[in-house]
Amino acid sequence: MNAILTKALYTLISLFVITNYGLLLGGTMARVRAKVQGRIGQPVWQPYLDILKNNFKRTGIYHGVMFYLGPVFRLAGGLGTYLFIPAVYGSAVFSNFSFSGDLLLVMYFIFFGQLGMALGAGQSGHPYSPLGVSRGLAQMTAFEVPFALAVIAVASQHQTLSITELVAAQQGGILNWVAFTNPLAMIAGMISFLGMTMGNPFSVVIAPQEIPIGPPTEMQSSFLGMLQTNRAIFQGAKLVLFMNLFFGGATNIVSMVVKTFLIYLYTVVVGASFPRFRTDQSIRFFLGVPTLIGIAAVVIQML
Amino acid sequence: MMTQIVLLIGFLLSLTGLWGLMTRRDLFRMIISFSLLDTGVHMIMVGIGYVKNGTAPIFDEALAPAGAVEKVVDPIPSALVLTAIVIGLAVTALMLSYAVRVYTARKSLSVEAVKELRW
Amino acid sequence: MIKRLLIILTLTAIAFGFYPLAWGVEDARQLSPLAAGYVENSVEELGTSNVVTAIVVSYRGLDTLGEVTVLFAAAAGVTLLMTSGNPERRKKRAASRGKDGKDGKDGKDGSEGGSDKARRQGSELLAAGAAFLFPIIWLFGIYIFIHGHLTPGGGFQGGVVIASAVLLIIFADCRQELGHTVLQLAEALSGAAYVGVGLLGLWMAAGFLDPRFLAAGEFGELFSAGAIPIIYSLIGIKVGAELTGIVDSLRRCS
Amino acid sequence: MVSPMYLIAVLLGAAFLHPLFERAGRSLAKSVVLLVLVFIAVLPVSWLADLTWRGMVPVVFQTAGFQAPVSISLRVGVEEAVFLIMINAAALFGGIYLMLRKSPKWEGKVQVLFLTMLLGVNGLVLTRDLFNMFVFLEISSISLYALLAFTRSSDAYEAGFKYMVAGGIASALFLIGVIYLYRFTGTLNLDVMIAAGGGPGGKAGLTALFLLAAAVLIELKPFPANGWGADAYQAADPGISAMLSAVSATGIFFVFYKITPLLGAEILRMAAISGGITFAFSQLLAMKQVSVRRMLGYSSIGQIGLLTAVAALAPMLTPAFSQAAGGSSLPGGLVAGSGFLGGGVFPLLVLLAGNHLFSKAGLFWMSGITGSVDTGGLPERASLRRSPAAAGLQGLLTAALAGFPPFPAFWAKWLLIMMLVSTGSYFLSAVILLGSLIEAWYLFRWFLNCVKKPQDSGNVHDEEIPDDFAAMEMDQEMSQELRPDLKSGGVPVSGWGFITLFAPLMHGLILAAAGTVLAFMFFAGTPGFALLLPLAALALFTLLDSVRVPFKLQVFLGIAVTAAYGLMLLPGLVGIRLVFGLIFIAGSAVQMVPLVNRKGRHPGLMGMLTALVFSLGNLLFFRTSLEFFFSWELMTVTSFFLVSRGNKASGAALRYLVFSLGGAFMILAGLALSSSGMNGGITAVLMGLGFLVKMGALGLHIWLPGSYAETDDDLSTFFSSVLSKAGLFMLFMTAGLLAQASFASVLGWIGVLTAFAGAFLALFKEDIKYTLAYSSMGQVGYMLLSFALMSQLGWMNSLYLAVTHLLFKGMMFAAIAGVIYRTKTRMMYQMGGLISRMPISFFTVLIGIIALSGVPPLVGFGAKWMLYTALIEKGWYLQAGIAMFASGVAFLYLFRLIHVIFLGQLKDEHREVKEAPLWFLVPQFVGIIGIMLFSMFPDIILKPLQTAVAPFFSGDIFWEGYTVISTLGYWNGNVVMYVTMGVFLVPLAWLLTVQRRHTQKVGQFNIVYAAERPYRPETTHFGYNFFSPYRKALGFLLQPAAARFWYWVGSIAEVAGASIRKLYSGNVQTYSLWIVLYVSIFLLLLQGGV
Repeated sequence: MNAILTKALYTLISLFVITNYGLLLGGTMARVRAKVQGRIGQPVWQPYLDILKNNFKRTGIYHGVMFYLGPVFRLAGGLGTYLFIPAVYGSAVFSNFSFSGDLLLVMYFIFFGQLGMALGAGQSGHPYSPLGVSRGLAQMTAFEVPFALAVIAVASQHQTLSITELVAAQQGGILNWVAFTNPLAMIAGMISFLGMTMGNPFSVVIAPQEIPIGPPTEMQSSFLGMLQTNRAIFQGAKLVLFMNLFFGGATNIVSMVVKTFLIYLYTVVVGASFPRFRTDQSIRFFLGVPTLIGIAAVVIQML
Repeated sequence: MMTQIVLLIGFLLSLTGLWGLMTRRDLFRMIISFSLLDTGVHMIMVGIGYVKNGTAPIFDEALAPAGAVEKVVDPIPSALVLTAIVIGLAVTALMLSYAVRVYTARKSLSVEAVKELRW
Repeated sequence: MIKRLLIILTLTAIAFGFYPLAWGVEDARQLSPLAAGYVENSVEELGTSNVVTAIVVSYRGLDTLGEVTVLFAAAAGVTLLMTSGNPERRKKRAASRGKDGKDGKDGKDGSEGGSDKARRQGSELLAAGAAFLFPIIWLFGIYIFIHGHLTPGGGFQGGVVIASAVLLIIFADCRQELGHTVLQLAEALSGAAYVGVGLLGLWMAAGFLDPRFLAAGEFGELFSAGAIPIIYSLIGIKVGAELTGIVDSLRRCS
Repeated sequence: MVSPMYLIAVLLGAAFLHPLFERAGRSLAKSVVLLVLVFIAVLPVSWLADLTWRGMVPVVFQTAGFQAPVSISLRVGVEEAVFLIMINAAALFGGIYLMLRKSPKWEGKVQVLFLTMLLGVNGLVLTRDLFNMFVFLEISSISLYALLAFTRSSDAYEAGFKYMVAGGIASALFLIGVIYLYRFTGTLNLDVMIAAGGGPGGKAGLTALFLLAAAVLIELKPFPANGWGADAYQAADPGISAMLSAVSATGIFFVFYKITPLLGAEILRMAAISGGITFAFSQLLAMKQVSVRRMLGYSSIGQIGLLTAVAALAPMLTPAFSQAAGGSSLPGGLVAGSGFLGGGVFPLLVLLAGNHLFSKAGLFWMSGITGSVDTGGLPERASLRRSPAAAGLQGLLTAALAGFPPFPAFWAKWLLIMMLVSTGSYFLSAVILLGSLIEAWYLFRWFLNCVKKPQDSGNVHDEEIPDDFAAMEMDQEMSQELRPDLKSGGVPVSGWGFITLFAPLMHGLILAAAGTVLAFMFFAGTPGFALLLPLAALALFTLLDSVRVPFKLQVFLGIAVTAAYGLMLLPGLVGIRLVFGLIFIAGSAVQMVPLVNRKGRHPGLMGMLTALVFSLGNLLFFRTSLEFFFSWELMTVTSFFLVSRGNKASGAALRYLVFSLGGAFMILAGLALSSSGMNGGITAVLMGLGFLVKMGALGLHIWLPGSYAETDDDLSTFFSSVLSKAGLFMLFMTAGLLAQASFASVLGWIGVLTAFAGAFLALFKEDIKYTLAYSSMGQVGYMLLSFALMSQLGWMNSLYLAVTHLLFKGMMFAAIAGVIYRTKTRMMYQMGGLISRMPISFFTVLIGIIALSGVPPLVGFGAKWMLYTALIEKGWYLQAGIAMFASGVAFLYLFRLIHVIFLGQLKDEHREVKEAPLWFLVPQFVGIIGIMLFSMFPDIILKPLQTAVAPFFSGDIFWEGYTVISTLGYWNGNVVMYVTMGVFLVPLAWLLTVQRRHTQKVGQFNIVYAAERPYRPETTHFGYNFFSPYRKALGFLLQPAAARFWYWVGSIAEVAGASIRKLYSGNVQTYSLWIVLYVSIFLLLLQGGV
């Protein structure tokens, strides 16, 4: 009983941290992007404002049960993904529920939120929502390939699928990081990470600049707020995952913040400096060079 | 010697019949060739039955039952050829009526007229 | 032309194949034991002076029965082919044949076959000769088949002779009407009787078609050799009737 | 014993006196003829009785009271009796057929000739005298020549003339041969010659013998000297063609069988070669035929050729037979049987000849009754559908002719292949199998064209998308009008009196009875005749159909008997067999429930279905290879008939049949090889390929989509979720054979590629059933991949997938069937927004796709986890990568499936749609419960599977509470479930609290739509060509390479057939040229001493 309570407490702490970190990170990066484009940009705490505004909006409309549950699914997906990853190596507080499943569980749990969101968007009856969904899913399957190959390479390199053990195997010196012991896997993984974050050049899914296209088209009020919350947490989860996979994880909060910040910065830089792909272009891109790199990484492990 | 001559003629006759069967365009001529073939076969049968200077196996003043064995030709082929001839006759009759029928149906006796069914 | 060449090649090939048969057989010096057995025993076994007859009618009687059947089937086939299925049309044809004129060809019964060039009627001479010869030929035919066990000839030869007489009549007058009923009766009854005789042999003598259920009689007499003369007569009647039927159904009158 | 003379006397007497009878009255004549036919059919039976039970020895009857060879003798032995029974039975029913028919009338000379023909054939069978043989041959031939003119068509006259020319040449050869044989041996009696040690020696003697044999062979219509035969079959009246094929051909074949002891080894070898060639080429020729009767004729010619070959090979096969009969490959039953039939190759000949005789005659009659002249189908868009009796009968006869169990040809095929392979004549076996495959192809093509619906184009192998929305309405109308359960019942409306079916019906019954008896003989050893249960079920339900028991009752009964069968069978099983037993039987029983919803009558449906399930079940406890093959073929044929019931399924059904049969033949070859002690790689390859065909592995899959999708909606689920596992099961059973590493890796690659191809092809389908079909293909690919891993986790996963796939695919098919049933369309983009109308179905599909796509926390993830763990353990990294890609693609089409059907805009015509009927929901509930249970407590399924594979693989995974731990990772389904619930419920609670009363539900069109309101759902619902970017990016992968390849193979065969046909110019002189050529070539070869 006691153990369960403590676990619940730890979980809350961990979630609280990752949420705020995600939000702040989002705000910061928005500013960075603005700077790159020569604008002043929004305040760092803008994401908080948006979420509060949306949640306290007076009127809200919904199109049906799935529409109602869509954001819930989405957020559950984000939370779950995060909760199955050990955020900080060796810390009881941030180890989350990583004991209940390994890397494969995390990889497949990412789908959970995607599916729920897609369903919700679908019931809205707005043609743009499924349009965005079809683009997003199509792109996802594409970047999953190099990512999967990278994961396989790493797993076979360390003969384990447990994230904790992967991190453990990378301890002791920067040279033990997969990034250096298995650079090809890292490259493949990081390229697919670009797709995963849906920034440029793979941002056609939610097309931020134009009239709203994509899954969130019909979302408003607290539904939208929930999505924004999830975006923060999910972003954080993905960052932590990649940090654990390729960059030796983190032994304390600070190193985690630094590493994830850098990883995110990399995506923003790429996004700021490249135009946008059409969906079919991005599919071909991911199934091209990155996949070859991933295969190379795997083949090396085979030899 | 006798046998061989008869046999040769018989075989020649049969081959002639076959030749006609395969080359004549007129149905009735084909039938005639067919009876040639038959006749050839019958000659062969008779020729097989021949025994050196033997006579017909019918007892009368000239041929006493006793010791006839040395003097007569083989009666069996004669019996068989009798049957064969009658059967050939029957077949020919039927063939002819078929030819007539084909003529009434196709208004032609050329073998080219009976090429509807093929492949 | 290619085909012609192929035919020639094929025929030469088969001639080559036949060669050993044609040339490889010398004259026989003596009879085969089976034949010798026939020649020696036929007299006391069957009492026929014509060994061939003995073989045809008795020893290999089954062949002869089958032979009759072949002829019978052929006759039936010719009738089937030559007469259109339904009887009333046949009657119509008979009627039309009765009187003169071109209405002999009717319907699809095929009687117009060859009728485009009208055939000449038999001449007076032919008609008279036929009328005169007809009974004589018949008599001769009957003689041939009842003496089949004594002299050359037999049922088939006799039957053919009889049919030829009918043919002569038809030559003389194509529209000569034949008694179909008589023909049919003769054909059916003689055939059935033949089978019956065969069964008698099975019951009263040693086996199916065994002619010895009648006394062998005096060698060389007309009424001898058991049932052989009877069988041959039946055959003669049947063959005569069947051939007549064939001739009848094959004729095409203008 | 009654003397055969009576047989002759009665036939002749009736024939001679017939005119008098007809004068007395047609009916009298007819009844006399019937009496005679009955008599001659009964007499041989009494002989057989005397010879077997009374234990008499074969009797030689003398004629004219003299002993052979002085006189002609007839022999009555078992051989003669058996053949005469078959021939005269066929003749009797042939007479009845002709009598029952309206026109042309069967009377007068036709009856006479019928009798004389029978006399001839009977004499042929009985006589022992060569010249007498000639006489009888002529009797039968001349009667047949005349009978050909029965139809009085000009074609008939032409055919008759050709036939006569050919026959004349043959008899000339026969005479020459006989007379020379007399010259050389001094006798005409067969027995004497044989006693003297076969035919005479020397070149001349050999030639004489050959001429005799050649004459008989020509009468048997060898290739290429058989054009006249085909013409006769085509032109003659069906009744006469039947007699030609059944009576005359069989009789003449018996003559050949009789004289085989005379013919030396050389001539026999030539006869065998000629027979084999004839068999193969006739099948090729038949394939291209348009005229049904010509096709059947070629088939007959081929079958007779096969018989000839077997009879000629008798000296070679007999020792093999005895060895095989003693050996393991044949159960004791047959040894007894063979003794009963006279032993040697003879029983084989009886099986082949009898099967061909009865089935072929029956088919000729059917073609006459149904008026089917063109192989393309029936005139004026009629369909045998409307007369189930006729359709069933034709199906039965066709199956018998194609050699499906339990019909005699099946056993014959088995024995023949076993013996040929054991004697090492592989080439001939291959030829025979190929020929039989082609034969089945064209026979069933004809059958399908007869039973297909008029609007079935016959080549539907892929989705057919209506042109536009206007076409949609029409499409709905059509589907509505087509659907049997919407039509006012499928009440059979037979265009002809049922009585006319009597003759073929009798033949069907004879064949079925013979088959059953044979099955009893072959399976005499096995405990209980459970193997025959499928047939029993078929018979039972056919009976129920014939007494018009309501269909709903039948379904309940079917479920009941299936359950009973399961209770009887399952307790006896353990391990893997038990797992599959549950899948096959329990799964089927549950999925039968939706059938209750059908209205009207569906003759044959439940019978075939239960038979299918039982034969699947019988696969589980086979011990000998014969038992396995029996059930396998039974499963194939029953499932084929189920597919062929579909509205547009004829084309797909044909593909299904051809591929399944091809696979079965490979398996048969493999079994034969292994039973002859060759357990090399070739055996494994053959059998593996056979099973892969059934699983629809990539490259062999082109039959799969059509036959899964075009089947009736409530039947598809059996194929997808149950039947596709049969191949997998057999792979497990024969794993020992395939265990070599090379095979395993090849299988693995095939599996993963199949998985990818299935998912990828499903991606672009608009037709929901094709989507599901390809999806099943992909899933089976995963099973194959996991199986190929040959590791504990792999096998566990394969079984796990098999079970879970049954659950979710079964329930998804049920839900989709319900949707189609309500919306009357299969095009997804024509649906949409159905969640509001059919919430339960939506929920089922939701659970289904979550489970199928492997998203945690449902069962699907367990499969993925085990799969990748096992793959990485094994070191198959690339396969793992492709598998992940495939599962991603699967996720795409699954989302598209649920979205386009249930979400988005509801169509106007669907506003009143109701939830699917309860009967469709039952299996869905079962599936959901199962999935939830297994997801919550994975161990209750995983642990049994672990024990199931325990005998094969030692454990390298172990348990810690609910956590299953492998060498690489771990997974605790239980906790994952709780966590997921938590992270789901907390936000939900939050949302419910923050959503205050101002939140309202809005209407369908109330959306932000570029500032204007859409007014048509069709224009607003994004569903068509959903993943166009994917098509743009990877569309080039959609090339139907496999289909093209197989089409190419098929066209090769057809081209071959077409080119051979050129030999048959139709010119009688060419025909006679071929005959003479045939003779001369063999003659020269012979004299050349080849």
